[in-house]
Amino acid sequence: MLPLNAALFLSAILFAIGTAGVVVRRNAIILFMCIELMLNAANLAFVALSPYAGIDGQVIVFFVIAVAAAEAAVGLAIIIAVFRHAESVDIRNFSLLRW
Amino acid sequence: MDFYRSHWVLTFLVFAPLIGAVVALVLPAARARWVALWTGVIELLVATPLFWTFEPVGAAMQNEVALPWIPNWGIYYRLGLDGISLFMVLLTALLLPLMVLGSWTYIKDRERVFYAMLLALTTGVMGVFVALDMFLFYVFWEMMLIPMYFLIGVWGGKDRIYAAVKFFLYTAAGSLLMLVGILYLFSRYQALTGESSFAYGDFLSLPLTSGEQAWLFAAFAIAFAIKVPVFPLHTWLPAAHVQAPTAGSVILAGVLLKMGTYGFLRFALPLFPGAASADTTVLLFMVLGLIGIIYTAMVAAVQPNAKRLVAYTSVAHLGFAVLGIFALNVQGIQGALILMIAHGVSTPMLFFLLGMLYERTHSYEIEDFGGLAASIPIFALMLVFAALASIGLPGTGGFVSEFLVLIGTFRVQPWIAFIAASGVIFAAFYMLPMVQRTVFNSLTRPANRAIPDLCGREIALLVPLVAIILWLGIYPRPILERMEPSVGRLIERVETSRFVSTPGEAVVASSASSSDEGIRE
Amino acid sequence: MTLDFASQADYLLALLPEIVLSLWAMLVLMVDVFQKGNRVEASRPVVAWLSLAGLVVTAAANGWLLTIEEAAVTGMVAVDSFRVFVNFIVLIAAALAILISIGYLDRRGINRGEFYALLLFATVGMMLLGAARDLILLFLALELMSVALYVLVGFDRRDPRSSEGALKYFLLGSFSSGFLLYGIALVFGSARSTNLSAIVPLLPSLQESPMFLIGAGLLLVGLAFKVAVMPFHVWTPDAYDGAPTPVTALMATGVKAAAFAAFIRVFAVGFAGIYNEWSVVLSWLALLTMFGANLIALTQGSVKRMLAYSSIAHAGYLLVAVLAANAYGAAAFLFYLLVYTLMTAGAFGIVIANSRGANELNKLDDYAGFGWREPLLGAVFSIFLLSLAGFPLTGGFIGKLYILRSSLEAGNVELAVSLVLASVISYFYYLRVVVVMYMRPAPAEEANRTVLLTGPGQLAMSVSAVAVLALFFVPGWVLDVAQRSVASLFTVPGTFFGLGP
Amino acid sequence: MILRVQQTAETVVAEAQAGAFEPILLGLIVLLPLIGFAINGVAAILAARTAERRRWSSSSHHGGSEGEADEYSNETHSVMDAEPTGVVPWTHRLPSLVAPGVMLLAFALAVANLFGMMGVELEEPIVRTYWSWIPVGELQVEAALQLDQLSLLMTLVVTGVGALIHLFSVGYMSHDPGYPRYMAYLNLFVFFMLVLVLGASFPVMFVGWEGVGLCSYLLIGFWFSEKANADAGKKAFIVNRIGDFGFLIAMLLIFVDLGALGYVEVFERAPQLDYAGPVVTAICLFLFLGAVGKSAQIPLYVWLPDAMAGPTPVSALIHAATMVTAGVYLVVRASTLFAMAPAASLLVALVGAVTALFAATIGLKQWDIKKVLAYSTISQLGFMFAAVGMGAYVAGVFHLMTHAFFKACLFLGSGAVIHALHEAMHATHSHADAQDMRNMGGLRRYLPITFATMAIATLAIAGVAPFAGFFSKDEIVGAAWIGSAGELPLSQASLFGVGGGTWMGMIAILLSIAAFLTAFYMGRLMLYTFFGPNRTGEAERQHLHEVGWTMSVPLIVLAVMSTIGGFFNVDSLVPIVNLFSPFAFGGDAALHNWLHPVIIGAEEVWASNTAAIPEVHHASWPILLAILVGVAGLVLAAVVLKPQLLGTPEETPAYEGNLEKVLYNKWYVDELYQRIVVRPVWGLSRAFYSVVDRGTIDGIIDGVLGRGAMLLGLSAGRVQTGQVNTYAFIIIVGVIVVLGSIVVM
Repeated sequence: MLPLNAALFLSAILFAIGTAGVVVRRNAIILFMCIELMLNAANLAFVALSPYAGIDGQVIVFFVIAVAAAEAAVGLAIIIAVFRHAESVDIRNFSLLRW
Repeated sequence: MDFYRSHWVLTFLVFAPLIGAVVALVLPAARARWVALWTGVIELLVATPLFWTFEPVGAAMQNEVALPWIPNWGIYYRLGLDGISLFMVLLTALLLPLMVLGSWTYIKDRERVFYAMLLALTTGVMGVFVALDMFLFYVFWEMMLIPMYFLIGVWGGKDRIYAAVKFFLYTAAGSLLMLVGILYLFSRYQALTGESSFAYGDFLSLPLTSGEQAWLFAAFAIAFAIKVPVFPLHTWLPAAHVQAPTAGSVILAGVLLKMGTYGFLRFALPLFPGAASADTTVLLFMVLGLIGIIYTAMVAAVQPNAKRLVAYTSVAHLGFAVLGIFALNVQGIQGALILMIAHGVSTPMLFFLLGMLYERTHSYEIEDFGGLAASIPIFALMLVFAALASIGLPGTGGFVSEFLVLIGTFRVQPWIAFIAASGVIFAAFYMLPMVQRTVFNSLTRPANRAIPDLCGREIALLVPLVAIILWLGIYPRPILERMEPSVGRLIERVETSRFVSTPGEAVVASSASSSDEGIRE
Repeated sequence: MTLDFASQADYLLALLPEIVLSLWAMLVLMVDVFQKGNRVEASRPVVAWLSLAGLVVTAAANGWLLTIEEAAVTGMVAVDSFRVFVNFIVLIAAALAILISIGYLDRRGINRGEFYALLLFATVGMMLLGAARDLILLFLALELMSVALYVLVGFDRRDPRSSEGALKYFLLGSFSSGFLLYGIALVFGSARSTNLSAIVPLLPSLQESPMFLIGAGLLLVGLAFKVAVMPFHVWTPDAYDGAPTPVTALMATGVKAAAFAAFIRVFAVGFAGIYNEWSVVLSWLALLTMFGANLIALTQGSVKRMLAYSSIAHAGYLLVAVLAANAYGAAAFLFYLLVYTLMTAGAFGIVIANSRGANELNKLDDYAGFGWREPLLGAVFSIFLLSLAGFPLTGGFIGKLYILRSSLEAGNVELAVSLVLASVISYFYYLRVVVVMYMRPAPAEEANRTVLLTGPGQLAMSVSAVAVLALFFVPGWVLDVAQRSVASLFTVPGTFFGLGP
Repeated sequence: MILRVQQTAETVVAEAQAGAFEPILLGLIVLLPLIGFAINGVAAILAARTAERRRWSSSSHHGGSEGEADEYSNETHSVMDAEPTGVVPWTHRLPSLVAPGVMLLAFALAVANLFGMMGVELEEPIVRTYWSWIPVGELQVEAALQLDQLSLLMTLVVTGVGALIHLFSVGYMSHDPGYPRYMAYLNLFVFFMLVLVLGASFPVMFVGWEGVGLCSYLLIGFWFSEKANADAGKKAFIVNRIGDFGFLIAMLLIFVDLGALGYVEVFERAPQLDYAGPVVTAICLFLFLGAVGKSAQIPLYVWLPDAMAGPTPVSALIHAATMVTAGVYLVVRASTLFAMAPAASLLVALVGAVTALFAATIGLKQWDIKKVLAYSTISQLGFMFAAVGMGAYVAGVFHLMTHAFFKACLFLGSGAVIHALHEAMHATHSHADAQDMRNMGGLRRYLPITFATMAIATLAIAGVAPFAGFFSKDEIVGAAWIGSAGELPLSQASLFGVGGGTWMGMIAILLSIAAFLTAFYMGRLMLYTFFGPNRTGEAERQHLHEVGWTMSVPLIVLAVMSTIGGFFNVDSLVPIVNLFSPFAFGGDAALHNWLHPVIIGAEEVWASNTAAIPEVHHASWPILLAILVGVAGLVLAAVVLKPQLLGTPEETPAYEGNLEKVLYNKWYVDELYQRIVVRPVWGLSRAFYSVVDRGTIDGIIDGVLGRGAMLLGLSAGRVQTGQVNTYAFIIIVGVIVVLGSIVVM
């Protein structure tokens, strides 16, 4: 069995990668994927922690997966809507709203 | 009469204009000025008997009331009248009908809103002078900003928006700090007694350390100093005056500025006597008042715009008031009070006259005039009179007040009084050239020959002012004796704590002395 | 009636308002589907009225909650008067949003029944958010609310601004959800529970645990994002600006109210034991928010965007109440939220009234002469603006006063003074709208512009304005209710902030 | 006005001591001119309301409108602006009756009081309190009048000379459109002047003090349409205000140090102060500053010559006979205080003497007949101050009185001359200056009465025995000589380290030279005006004629008074002067005896603070010297000056040589003041406005705070780039900060 620290470390790494991705990537879909990465990092943490903190952790993961699915549905729809206007999903093109 | 023994007279005076404002808004535009005039006349008629029903004996607040408003916060509808507020109330009531008359033909558009604003403004001002609940006071204090803001901003001159916003922001900025101060007092009171109260009388008995006093005094003093206005905080005033319509200038100079000096006398001094009578405070305000007297007089002298000139003279005059207040003796403070009244009639008279001139010539620039005594002699007569009253010629209220202030100041700070007295020279230095270039010299502008002299309405609105100016100058005693008990109590309060206060130690500000019984119902 | 949550059925009762509203939202969806054969045509107004009726029914159910109490404060769902109060605010916000959207959606060609259904779902999310005493419920409520809102923001998919706003809101919103969730995970890991009432007793031991503190910090970030505290506000102006205005109104009022309620529950009540740890940074965030938002609002040329920044600034004021972390603070917070909801929704209503056709442009200059052209709406707008500025005669003043009072009570004199100074800045831009409305002459071609707010909308605005005034003149009752509503809040064991005298 | 007589206890006491004397309608004396003012004022307003408009409409076809009038001197207006024909409206007829009428009544009342007071030995002043004026705490100022020997004397002068001048004005001004206004101002002036002299306390006196200044201002600028006139009025007012500032400070000092402002209390308590101490010296110096302003002494004399812009009767009344002497009155009134402050007194005397000489030199080279008289007035006032400064209070008052007679006579005479010239020039539409002596000459043939009266007055002012000026001036110069011999109390004092005796010797010399110059320039005035060929012009000469009775009667009366006025105070102890004892009115040194109760306070102060004064030795040589300089001046003028060689202003330049240029330009004092005072003050004021008010204060508020907040907002708003990456980055930064701070805490 993996030690807890290793699992948590992995989850932290994943979370950081996701965060960094949101900051540096330009493609809306990739951004969304990075966010999914963050959520799943959290899921990993929940799962890893559940032996110590209780079985709730594993239940929570299912909730999160469901939420992520809903988000994905809505998010992809929004990205499509945006794509219709700009013929692009590069977020650098979207700055009608600023200042 | 019971009416004059109870709070109803004050309640009436405060809210009658508001009702008038609503009526003016509802009726057709052509009626608005009549509604306003009648409201003003009734207001004046109701207010006038106060002069006699007010009992000059004893220092107690009169016509007091305390009705619960927001009881869970200890907020009450508390009104009261004493010798300090009495004359401010009378002055406000006097100016209201005159302002309506002064705007009679001046205001040609949106009359309904104009007169409604004017009346609402009067409500606010009245309220400030009679409120004895700090919350109520603050509400009135702020509430009057809005109508004034509209008066300047809608019916003002070219740069009206700049002036209106400047006026609003200055005043609001100052008063918000005061609000924190009020709340601080409130929470101190609550911590001490476990009860919620905003009552002025309750706050008077709060023991405050000298550090607290200093900060709270600063918070209050800044709010009032802006309103007065005291020297470096005065620049909103000329801007507002120049742009405001006549009635706006009149009420601004007549009573709004007095709210500042009134605030010092009613709140800043008695609530924080230790801080107010500290040597540095006194010296600071005296020096600022002094700068106001000399510096603004000089600045006034070079103004090409007659209204701006008069606006600066207001600063100079109120510099005397500040001097008198911080002399903290009976001559100084009574002098300041008389000055508030005297300035409250002489400067409005000047503004009325300039407004009348503006209606005829559409200009406030001095160089557009000259020789008007030949074409409109009665106007010239009135202007010369008002100017002389403004520079404090003996026989007018200005002299009595300045003389008292100087005596009061001289007793504590001879050198400051000495320099301040040179204000009489500077007063002539700014006022006479303006008068000369307006009504004397040769009549060079052909357009100015054909203008009509003052009409009956205009004369009728000036004559009461003339009469009051002379009355103040010749027989001020009835006024002085009505003020004296209240002023005496104020001074006693300040004096006792001046010697009690030591750094870092809580000062029970003379709550034990019998002198407070009057305020704390 | 007492709930002990031992039986699962009690949860049904505890969640009655949310359940009612969820069902009603589905009903709305159905009715919309069945009222028209062809999906292209616009929904009838009846859908809007039906949604409103749903809100009324929910409100009734919500009121009924007052009659029941919990056996212990350990349930996942809080059943207390605080929640009831917050729910009412959320419902009012939703109702106002619906009222101002009548007619507006038609004009933009987006009058679809889903709009109302989504709006109601979002409302359910908000209500749950105010009720959550468990971090997972909090997360779910937040997501329920957010997902519905992502759609609503981008509801006008033909408008690039709307879509763009939705994209940004979505990306950043789920980004912040990630932080929140990770925070929950860490808290869960260190406290072995996600239930606040279970965490509170452990706080003294958790004080030293970096894992817990980091978790709490991430929670703080997640909530700060939703209430739009600087610097986590970056999405706010864009999303508010891009969203259809009724949605903006809902986001600025209901969302903020619900998220702040959660903030209070989690931090002021739950994590009160580590007050010293989070209060300092939150104070700085409050300062940054008050000054930063007000300063930026100064420079805005669009009224809608200006109001967006204004709502950020108000988040700063509300933080001051949260930071007071005492009963006064919570009561002040509730009272302020109520006033804030009325005046902010009202202000956005006027923005709708004065918008030009389908064009959402809302430049300051477009308001020239508005006050004289539309005396009623002008006056109403002035009342809202003055209330936003915290001027006497309006409920905003009492609210601000209450916050100041609670802040002074808690000894946060510096925060109180800062709040006041920040308000001075805000005076300028609120007043500027009044200036333009009354003191600048309207361009000649504007003379015949009509107001794009239907009768119900106008009525709602007027009632809100009267309510804002009433909250100044007769606030006693509401103050009482607010004070009583927070009474139960601080009975959680382990909190050391009891009710004041 | 309420004339409730509230008799204070003091009044009762005073009356008990006063024996049977009861002031007769004291209040009415003051009130009468005020009533006159009210009536004339109403007439003026009504006249203005009806007539002014008509005048403007008619002036367009009235041949010469303003452009033409501007070339005339100030006086032109009285003629030019008159209604050419038509019925005189009632508003112009009524003042002719009312104005002189109230003055005559007031004079009659004053005389009645005089007789009443002569009947009793009045040691204490009678104070009548009418109402409590400014009662605040310890400060109790009553609206009270005080009747004593000095105030009664002043009242007599004011009402007597005033009545004559009012009468003269009826003839002089009745054709002016502003006639009722003029009379109203004149009445108002007399009212304030009476308040000044009768007031029972310093503040009440100050009312009159500023009031007369106001009337002076209004009357100087009476023909306001010309900027020069209005300027002159303004200058008078502002310069006077500098003096008033001194008066004000003196009052503050008196109140703070003595606790009262009423004369009776102040002079009772004054001896409590340190003799020659800083306080009393400061009080006296500030009082003197007030006096300097009002009485046109160095350095504040500059307004008086300009004040000649007013109508000539005004110059006679205000700027010669009454108002300008108020400073002298003040010093005499406060003699107890001045006696306490010997150094200040000496300074008073010195300033007076220097002014006397200085003004006399300027008078030598003026061509404007009124300017000569104006400088003469300044010079004579200098004599008075020299007298009261040396402690010779009665001499000062004596000269004040005689000066009122002869200077009023001279001014009115000059007015008659100007009036005659005006009418002549008006008839021929000449534009020549009617006040320039170069346009006169030989007028004695055309204006015989005027000539005779003015000649008498000239003899009087030159100090030729037995005319009035001889006695009064002699007494002053005599006092200076006596003082230089160490026989005055002030001889023991010192100023700037120099003894009083020495100073008084210098003063005597200065005054003697001044007296000599006085005689010379007066002789010059008479020669150029009345002798030699007539330079008015052929056509104009036809129109020259003597003035009407309303103008000549006052002249004659004043000439008579100038002749016999000296006999009110003939001191039998003084050699030569005592030759006139048989003619003296009211016994030996009547004025001395009369005024003795007023200055007794000063004498008591001296008695207790200075060494015993040796017996006064009156030598005869100073008297002879005085007579000599007077006569010599006149003779020299007659010998040196050649009126027959004088030409019109076009032919004769105003000055030749540098000395004359400097004298003609009045030593360039006006220019100096302009440069070192007026312009810097204006410049500073402008700088204050633009640099401090606009630049600094508004700069900080609008620029730094206002624009600064805007810029701050703009730059803060720059983070809102619209880019999701940026936003995410900002959030990350926020997260790091929050986490860091929470963990660190």
